[in-house]
Amino acid sequence: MSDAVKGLTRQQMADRMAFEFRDGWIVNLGVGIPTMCSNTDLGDVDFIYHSENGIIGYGPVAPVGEEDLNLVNAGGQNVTMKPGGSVVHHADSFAIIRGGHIDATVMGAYEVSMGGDFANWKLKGQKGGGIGGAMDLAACAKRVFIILEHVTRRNEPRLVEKCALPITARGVVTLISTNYGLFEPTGTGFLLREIAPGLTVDEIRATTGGVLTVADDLKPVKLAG
Amino acid sequence: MSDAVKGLTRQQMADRMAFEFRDGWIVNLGVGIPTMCSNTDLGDVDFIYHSENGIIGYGPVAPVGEEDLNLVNAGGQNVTMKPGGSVVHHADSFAIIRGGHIDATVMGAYEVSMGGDFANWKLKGQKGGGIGGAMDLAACAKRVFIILEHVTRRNEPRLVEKCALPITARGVVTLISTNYGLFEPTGTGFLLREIAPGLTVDEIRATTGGVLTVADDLKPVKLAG
Amino acid sequence: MALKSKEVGSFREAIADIPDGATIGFGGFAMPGVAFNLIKALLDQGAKRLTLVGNTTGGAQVPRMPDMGMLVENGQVAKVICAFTAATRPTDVLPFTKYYESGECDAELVPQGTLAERLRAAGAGIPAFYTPTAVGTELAQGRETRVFNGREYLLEHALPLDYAFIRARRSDTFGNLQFHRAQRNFNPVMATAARVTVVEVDEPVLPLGAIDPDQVHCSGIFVHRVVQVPPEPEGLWPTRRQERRR
Amino acid sequence: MALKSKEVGSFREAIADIPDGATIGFGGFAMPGVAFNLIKALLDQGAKRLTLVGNTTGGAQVPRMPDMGMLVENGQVAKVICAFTAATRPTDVLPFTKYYESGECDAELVPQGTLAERLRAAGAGIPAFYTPTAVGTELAQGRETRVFNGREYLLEHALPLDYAFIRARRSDTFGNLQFHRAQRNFNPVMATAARVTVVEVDEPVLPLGAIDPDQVHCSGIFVHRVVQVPPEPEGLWPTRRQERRR
Repeated sequence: MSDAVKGLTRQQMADRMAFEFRDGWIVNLGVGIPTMCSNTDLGDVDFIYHSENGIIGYGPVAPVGEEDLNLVNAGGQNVTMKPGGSVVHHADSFAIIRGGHIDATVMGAYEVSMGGDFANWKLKGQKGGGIGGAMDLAACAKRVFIILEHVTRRNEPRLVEKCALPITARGVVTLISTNYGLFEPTGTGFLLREIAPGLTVDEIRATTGGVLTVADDLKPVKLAG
Repeated sequence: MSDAVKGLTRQQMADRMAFEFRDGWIVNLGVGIPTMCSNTDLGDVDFIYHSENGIIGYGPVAPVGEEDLNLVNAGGQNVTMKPGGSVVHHADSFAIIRGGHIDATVMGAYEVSMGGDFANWKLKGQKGGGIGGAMDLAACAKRVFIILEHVTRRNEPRLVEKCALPITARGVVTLISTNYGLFEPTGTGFLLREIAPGLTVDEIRATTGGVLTVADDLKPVKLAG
Repeated sequence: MALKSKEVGSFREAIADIPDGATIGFGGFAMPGVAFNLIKALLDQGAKRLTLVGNTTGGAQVPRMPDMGMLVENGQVAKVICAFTAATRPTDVLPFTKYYESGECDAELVPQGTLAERLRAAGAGIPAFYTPTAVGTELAQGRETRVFNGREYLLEHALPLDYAFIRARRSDTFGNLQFHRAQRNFNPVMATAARVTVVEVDEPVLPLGAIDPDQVHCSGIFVHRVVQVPPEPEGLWPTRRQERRR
Repeated sequence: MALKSKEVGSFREAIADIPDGATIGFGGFAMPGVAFNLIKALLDQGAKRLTLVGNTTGGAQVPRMPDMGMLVENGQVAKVICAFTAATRPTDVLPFTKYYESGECDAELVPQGTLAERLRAAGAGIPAFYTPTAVGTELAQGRETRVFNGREYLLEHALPLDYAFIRARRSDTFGNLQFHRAQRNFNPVMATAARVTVVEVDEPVLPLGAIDPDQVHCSGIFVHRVVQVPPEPEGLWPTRRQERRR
């Protein structure tokens, strides 16, 4: 994504999602833009990052030269531990996920539907795919937050009436942060709750699949600082 | 059981079973006479005691005054750890049992049948009972060794054609050590393999339910020392 | 940004909100790991129609310490789910037995490994699983079994808890726990199965970072309230085992 | 009476008996906990028609270290059971993909948590369990599901291994293991699922009693052979992560 892309930057998309995190939450950040949520300054809000490889309570990426090569997050980055962290094995880590102990998972996606389905593991015509922990997280986290660019490179919508790609989970998406705004899948459409600077409702409607409704109290996207 | 009882002492019954233990085995000892297997001197034979509360590699009972009050075996006795021991939680401890990682479990019983069923959790007419870990161990250990007195106080057989009491597991018993000898349930009878001093085959047959067969190479019970 | 402490000042405060009808899991096996002080507080708190989950109703050991059976005797319990409604030795009689036999308290008898696995399943998002344990026994009568690879297995369901009462050696302010030896037993498993886990700890609650992340036996994400056990006689501690009455 | 040491002198010796057709589990997630040295030895050993089980076929990271994909490229593999037959980023292409697409190697794609739980089930004597993961997706098509408490779940089966290749920080002579941080991942779970667990360890093998029983992450009862990893360049160690090719 270049700076020429409309609306929010990737960091702003991540920031907006991070503002949803509440005190005491256990949060799982997926690979890519979701990782950038950890850069957001949330002041006194207290939460724990969980990584599906069993790291509970990890902190920022380690400075170059100070990496612990046996400490990585889900994306394989050499992170650090925060005080109060702990480590479990993979079966226990996914017991945490499947058991409903994750308050929010933040993931990327290719597509999200009005019904809250989303697709992020398999491209069109591909044999197999890359599931990783996405299906477990999607099916079991209390909240599934999706961050994605609003349109494809061909300017086609990623918020769609129905997913064309094989889905990761059905009816689970709670909230969507795109470079155009903040959306909620309602089952019968997408509710635009916050709009990015420089965008208009008409422009968003034209680039959104299915039905777009607009919140009565539509606001500008909450930005950092 | 008083010294007036025929044949082997309780310790000798336990000793005989312990002589079956082989190098490298993981062994679980039940409450009562089976616990006495840990008193048997097995020379260079190397094995690990597992207790269902998650203690792997425990050793003898702690001397009075030196007990660790948070270290007990399945019977609640304050035992010690041997070097190389480890501790797991209850679900992992029974994963070890159910997963077939226990080479031999030694248990007491009220009755054992020719088919290798046995009963040890519920008395006649009792509501409920005391199962503990017995059903898991019985169903899943590689070998189920039963130690019991050959007859009841009323001189009725405990080795029976078919169990009258509710069973703990079906068809699992490998070997039986009683004060009269060493027996193997064969499906169609009990094979007497070793006979206790002072007993005769006829005497044993008269106090054994179902069919008693005698090993071609019938030996005296192997004793310690 | 520092994680808030979960330390609570008293046992009474830590369990004040338990409502009538709650399902409570009790960790511990013999003396080690039993939350004696929380059980004692629950006897005073008085919640009724409770369902209790634990290894045994207790009462076979001397001296007798607070156990599930005392809650039964106190008229607070509708049902017990456990591996022993009677003692291992037929010559021992558990205090619970007469309440069970008279119908004053219901019970569900579960093999110990199945009990542990049902609790684990509840915490791990597994609604049901198959086990070889109890197949062919009275406990399997009328229940669903299924053959996998030529062997018969019994279907068992997750056992979720509203509360878990457990005891640990140490905790940090986030509730990361360490157990000493046999103190571990059901405790970390109960914690994962419960909506609210209340822990009594032997040692003063530690600051964040005092416990090596590699050596945490139960993550603080499963722990909600922590109370330090005061020294005797105010606090209750495991005692030396005395010869059992025969 | 002292337990015999499980230490083995070389990687080659530790895996010499692996037959054609074996099912082998590979611990590790990204760099940490991968048994690079055992994989390298298996490339030399040459066993064929293997079934490999692990998180990913590998090859997306730079520099590339020994991974399951290399065994595929070496013509040793019939099937891979994993959570990634393709990379997370569509712009990365895993070396495995072309073998899979051409039909030279089969694959079974399993969600990561289901993979971990199937391995745990194998070690824990659970033949099958139900999980909410993958319900309603392509992976559940034509498969058995069941509703518990109003929610639909998918039936999944245990995944037993013949061998597990894992890496740990330290071991005693009995094979009691400790892992450092993210090195743990699948490793202790794989060990429970395997008939034979082979471990490469970072540090010299310790005498019995050197590891606190409370701090053992994987009991030696699950471990069969232990080999110490020599220093570089003879031994392979996790390396600093370089920017991935885009």
